[in-house]
Amino acid sequence: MMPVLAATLSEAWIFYPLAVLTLGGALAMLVSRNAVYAAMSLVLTFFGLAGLYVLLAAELIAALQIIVYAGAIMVLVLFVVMLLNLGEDDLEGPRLSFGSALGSLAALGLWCFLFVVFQGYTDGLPTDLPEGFGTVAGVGKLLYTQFLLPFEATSVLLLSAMVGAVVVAKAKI
Amino acid sequence: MGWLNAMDPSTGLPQALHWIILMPLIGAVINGLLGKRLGRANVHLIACGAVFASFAISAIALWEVSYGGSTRITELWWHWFTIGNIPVELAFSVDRLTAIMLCVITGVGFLIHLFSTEYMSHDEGYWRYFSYLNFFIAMMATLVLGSNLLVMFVGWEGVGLASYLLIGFWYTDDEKAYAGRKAFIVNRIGDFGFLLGIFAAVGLFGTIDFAELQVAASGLVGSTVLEGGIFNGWTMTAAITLVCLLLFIGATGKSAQIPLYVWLPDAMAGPTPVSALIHAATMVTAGVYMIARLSFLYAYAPGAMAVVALIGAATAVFAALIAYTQNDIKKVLAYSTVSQLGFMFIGVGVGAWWAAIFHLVTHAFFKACLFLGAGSVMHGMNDETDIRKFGGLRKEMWHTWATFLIATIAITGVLPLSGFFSKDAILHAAHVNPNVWYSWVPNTVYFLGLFAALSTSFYMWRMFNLTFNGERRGMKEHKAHESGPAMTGPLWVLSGLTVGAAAWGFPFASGARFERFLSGIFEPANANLQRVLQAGATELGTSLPPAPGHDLAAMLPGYIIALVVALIGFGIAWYLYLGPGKEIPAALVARMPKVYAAFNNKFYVDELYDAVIVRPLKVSARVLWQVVDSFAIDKLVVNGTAVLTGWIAQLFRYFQDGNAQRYAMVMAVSAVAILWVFLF
Amino acid sequence: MANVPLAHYLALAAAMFSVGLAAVLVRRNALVVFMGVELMLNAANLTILAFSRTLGVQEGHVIAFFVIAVAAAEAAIGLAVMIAVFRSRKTINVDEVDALKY
Amino acid sequence: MGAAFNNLLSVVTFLPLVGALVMLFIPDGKMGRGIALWTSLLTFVVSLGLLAGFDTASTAAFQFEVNVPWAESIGIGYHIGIDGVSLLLILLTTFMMPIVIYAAGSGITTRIKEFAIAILVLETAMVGAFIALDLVLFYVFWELMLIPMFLIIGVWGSENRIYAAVKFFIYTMVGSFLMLLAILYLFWMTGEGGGDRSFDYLAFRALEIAPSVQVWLFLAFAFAFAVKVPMFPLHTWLPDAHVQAPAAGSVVLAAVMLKMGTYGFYRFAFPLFPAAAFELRWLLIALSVIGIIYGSLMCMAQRDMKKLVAYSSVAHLGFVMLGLTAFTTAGAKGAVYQMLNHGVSTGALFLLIGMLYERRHTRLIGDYGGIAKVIPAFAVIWMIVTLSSIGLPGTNGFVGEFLILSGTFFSKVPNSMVWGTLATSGVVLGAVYMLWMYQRLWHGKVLKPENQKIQDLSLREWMILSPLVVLIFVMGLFPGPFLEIAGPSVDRFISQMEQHNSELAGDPPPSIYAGKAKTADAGAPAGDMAAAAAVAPGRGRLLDPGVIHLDPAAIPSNGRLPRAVLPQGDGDLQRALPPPAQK
Repeated sequence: MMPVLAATLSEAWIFYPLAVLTLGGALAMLVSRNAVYAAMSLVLTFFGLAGLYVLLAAELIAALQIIVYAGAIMVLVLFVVMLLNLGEDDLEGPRLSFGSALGSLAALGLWCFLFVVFQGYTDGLPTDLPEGFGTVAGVGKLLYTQFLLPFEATSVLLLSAMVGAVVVAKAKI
Repeated sequence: MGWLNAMDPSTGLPQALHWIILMPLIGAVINGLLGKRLGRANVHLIACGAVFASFAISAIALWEVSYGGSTRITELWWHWFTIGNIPVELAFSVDRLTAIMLCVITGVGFLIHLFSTEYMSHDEGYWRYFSYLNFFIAMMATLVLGSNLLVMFVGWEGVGLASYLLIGFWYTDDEKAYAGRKAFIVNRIGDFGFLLGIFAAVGLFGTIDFAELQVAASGLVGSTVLEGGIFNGWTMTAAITLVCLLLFIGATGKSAQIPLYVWLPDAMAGPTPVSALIHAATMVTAGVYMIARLSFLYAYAPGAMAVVALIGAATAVFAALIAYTQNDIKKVLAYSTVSQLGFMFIGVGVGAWWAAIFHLVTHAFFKACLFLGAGSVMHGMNDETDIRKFGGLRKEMWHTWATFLIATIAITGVLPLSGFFSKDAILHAAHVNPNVWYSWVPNTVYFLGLFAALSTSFYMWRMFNLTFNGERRGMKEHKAHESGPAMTGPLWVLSGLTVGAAAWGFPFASGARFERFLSGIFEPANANLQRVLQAGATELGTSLPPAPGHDLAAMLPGYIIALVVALIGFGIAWYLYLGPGKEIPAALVARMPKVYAAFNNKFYVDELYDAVIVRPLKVSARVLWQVVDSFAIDKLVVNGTAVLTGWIAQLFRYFQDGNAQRYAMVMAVSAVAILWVFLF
Repeated sequence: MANVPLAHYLALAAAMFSVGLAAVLVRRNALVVFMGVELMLNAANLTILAFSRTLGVQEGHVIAFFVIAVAAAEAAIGLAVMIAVFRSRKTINVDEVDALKY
Repeated sequence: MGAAFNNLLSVVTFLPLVGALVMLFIPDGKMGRGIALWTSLLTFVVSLGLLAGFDTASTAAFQFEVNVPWAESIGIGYHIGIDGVSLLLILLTTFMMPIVIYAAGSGITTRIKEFAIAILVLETAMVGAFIALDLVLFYVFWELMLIPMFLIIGVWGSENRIYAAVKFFIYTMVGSFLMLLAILYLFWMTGEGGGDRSFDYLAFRALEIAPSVQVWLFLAFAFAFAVKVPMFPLHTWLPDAHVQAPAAGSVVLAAVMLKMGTYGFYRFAFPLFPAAAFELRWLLIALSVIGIIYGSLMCMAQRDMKKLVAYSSVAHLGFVMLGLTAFTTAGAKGAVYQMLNHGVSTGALFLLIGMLYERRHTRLIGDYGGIAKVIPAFAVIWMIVTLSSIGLPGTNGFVGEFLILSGTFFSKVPNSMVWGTLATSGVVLGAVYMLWMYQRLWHGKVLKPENQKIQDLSLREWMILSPLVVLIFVMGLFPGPFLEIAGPSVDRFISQMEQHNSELAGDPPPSIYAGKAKTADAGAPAGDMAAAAAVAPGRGRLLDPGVIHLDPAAIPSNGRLPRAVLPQGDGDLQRALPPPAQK
């Protein structure tokens, strides 16, 4: 019976700050006029998420989140930003046009609906979890047994993505 | 002993008739294919030999039907095809009418081949010329030999083609090529009528075979109302009249009668012997032959006969008038041919079938003689045709002069040459012909005929005088040379025939020999005619005049009148062109230039046709093409459809402008909308 | 002890998703659009993990894992495409890259 | 019909396709041309086997019939078979194809292999359309035909080829879609009795369709076929296609493809919907006659000889349609014959134009003139073909036109005489435009210096043309065998039309006999009446060829007719002439 972090100290104290951090980062990304700032704020969001994952007892995913997103992807994004040298004010923020208005409206509406839908799940999270839940060992066992084929497929996917990226991005082969 | 049977005409001919056609046809093919390499001598040897061979067979046939006792020799060559259930056979038959025609065609044809050997000797298209000429003989023989309407039509169109080829013989000259085309197309218009006539005849009698037609058309009653078929509800007379008139359209085309005569004068673009053979002696008489062949039908259609006679008379006068002022020796002869053909149609129109055929034969002789004489003159005057430049040629070309004189006497109808008898037999018949329905027709025709005779006499003597008498007016330095024997020979033979033929025309107590010779052919026609006239008389409550006599006594008054007329014409011509009145023509021309121009320009008939038919046709074609075809149908309807489709496509195009964000927007909004629907 | 209800996790995820969507719909710069997509993916991940935590099943983690992998691949290709596009068009504004063929 | 023959039809049809497949494995064009030529020749030889095996006397609707289920579940069968008409058209196709391919040797210089493949596929498609007795099968071949032709025009054509090719393709497509709808409708109807549905031709023919429905279905079919023919308002694709297509394409188009339309009418549109056909015959006849005259007028306005000949095709096929729609045996036979004639004559004409084009690279009539002096042999052949196309007796054109016109004249169509007369005027117009073109091309002086040094026909061109020229005369003088092959089929076609529309029954009897019967004229001499009697029963006799005398028994070999038959005043003949010579 492993102790869940949530159980040890009050979950709420951790959740709400993280939620604010995450959402704040996201919104900053949405409105920022500077590509680098946008990327950075997104990194912020990702860290927040990682924290939430930990709250959700998903250590492995949390780790991957840090490594892959904050580590790899966002760095890649930053490289691209440099490559295209999009500096200060290079990307004008959300304009007030019919399109943007409609878009934001749609997004808002979507959130409202989802919110309404999720109203029902009021009960708290169960505190007792099976042994090794969400640990590298636990998830790894699943990955290498039940989900072996998709796992391998993923490797192929990544390989082809890599090749594709090289082919597409390269000026001439 | 097959060969012995073949020797006996009565058994041999029924297998040999097709050789009359095949001989010249083979000659034509050989000369056409190999002529270039054969060399002149062989070419005309083959050509003349072929024609002479078919002449020999024709002569045997003539002898057989005259003395051998056969009345009709028939050969079925092969079965061609079948119309519905009516067989069309390539079949030939010879009776006395056919035999006469055959002998004229092949005989005169042979003479003209002979003539051509010298006349055309300097032309590099020598072999082509003889190939065409042989082809013509073959087709003409087919025309007269055919034992049904369709075989006749084969020849009918075949000679048209031959004359097209020969008129346009010197095709590098656009004028001549055009003349050939004009001839073919005008003939085609006639053939159009002929075709319809065949259809109508088939629809009426259910056969195209002459013998069967003759039987089917025997003992008919004009007032009968027909049942069934395409003539449902017509009276017999109406139906037969239609058939006859349609066929007559064909005749007007082939025999150059109003309104389709226009091609013949232009046809003089061909070599002169061709004009002699095709456009004077043989082909142009095809129409007359056709009507004579179907006389038993025409007898039932007094209306049609009246039309034929009137058209003939009108043509005779009209052409004669035009001939007054023509200065081209061949043009004069051409118009005189048209005019003489008019006489023949008068003959068949008033029921004097034999006389028409007789005139056909004599005309073949003297007009061929005249044309060849003209050819000989041109030969001597290096191809000059303007009679105003001639004059006094008698001394230089004695043979030509003599033969030309004989022929001229014959055509102008002066005793005692054949032309006189043949023409007056026609006029006499016109005079005495009792057409109970159209009683005004015969005398109208008669007087028109007399006037035409007068004119003929005038313009022929005018031409003769201008050409042979008096002093040379143009080309003074040029010494005309008399043609060689190959040309003068035929001239003499033809003039001899012109003289001799008179013996057939002399009115003995029992009618002229020629009339009796052909009486067997025209007996059914006369029987039908009598029946029709009788019916008409009883219907109109009149009575038929007594049958006119054929003997000299009956003919004498007519003879005297005709003779006087001919002499008047001669007198005027002598007075104006040899006698004291030399200046009068010029004076007349100066006095009324408009009239002269009208005469000289053939009364602007060609121009009229051009303005009324040819040009409108071309213009309408162009307009139809540009407006209806290119614009209305193609642009508006066809491409219009395509354009419309394009527009519609344009509208839908905006939904896919490639802006991914807009797609996403649409997707998101619709997703929200869907959620809305599902949630509330 | 105060326990955060699942609803809040989900609400948060929904909010993040909406923000991502807004980024995709509103921003013209392909990079930001791309980031929006990433955000949406993460929102999805959050939902998945929250539920798997609730139900106590680990398969959710596996799915999240795959999502991350796909996201990585997508990032690689997407950014490469952006570079290529920029090279040919001198812009990565999505509404200017609207020729369906080049 | 021996079992040996049963698959001959399929062999003839698919042999060219096999050739095309072989072609896929060979490298270069030269070889491809050879393969194509030999394949088509072989096909022709094999198709002669059909001729040998075909039983003209048999009244069986279809011969060489093969009927194997293909897609049973939806009632599609591989049902093939031919009657006389399709046999003739197949022979025409297989006969023309080697000539076309051989002729294309000089005209087609690029992508020879692809061309050879296209043309072989085309042959299979065309023959297939002639043999198909299952509507789906027919439709497949019918559409398959379009693709190679589309390519031939679009790839090897002249300057404006794409427009022409697309126009040709879409034009024909639109038509065939309507037909497809009609076919599907019929397919559903076959199920109505409760039995299982089928696309079979015979099943369709067995249907009892209400006239009101027939009209619509007929129109759908007629539209598809009328475009192909092409009939008057739907003809505008033809000039473009012909002008732009390479010589070989034009020849195939004119010689065979246009016959698809008329054949479609003969095989499908009329027999499937007899009532509708009868209902709308006035329309078809009017359009055909308009086509004849209008097409001829168009020809007079053309400067481009290919366009001229294209429009002349409109006129000629107007004749064919007229003959079919007259619903008389004469007319229908003539129509079938005219299909062959048009194939031979117009095919030859397009070949000649192609040869002239290769010499001077212009199709404008005005660019020539007087060249008969330069290339006489060429001129002669051209003249022969021209004459055959204006239907001069002795050439093939005449027989067809005459049969069609007489058939129209006697048909039961209201005021047939008027239609017949109008159509006959087309004969005159034909002479006008063809000879006019001939004069503009060949007569007069040679004005353009480049025309001075044109080559006359080469041996190769002689080999291409001579079979056609020979055929022109053979078909003109001995139409018997051809018409015999078509005979029973045509009679069946007519009788079928007649039994559905009683008004048509029987070719009209020549009315004279009705007249004679009604009024036995006392005035007529006995001989005449006797002879008339001899003729009246003889109507049946006239059916069998080879007799022309009134009463065979009465005619001795020398062809003298008995006195009774030909009334002759021989009495006074003897008086008029010396007594007969001794024999």
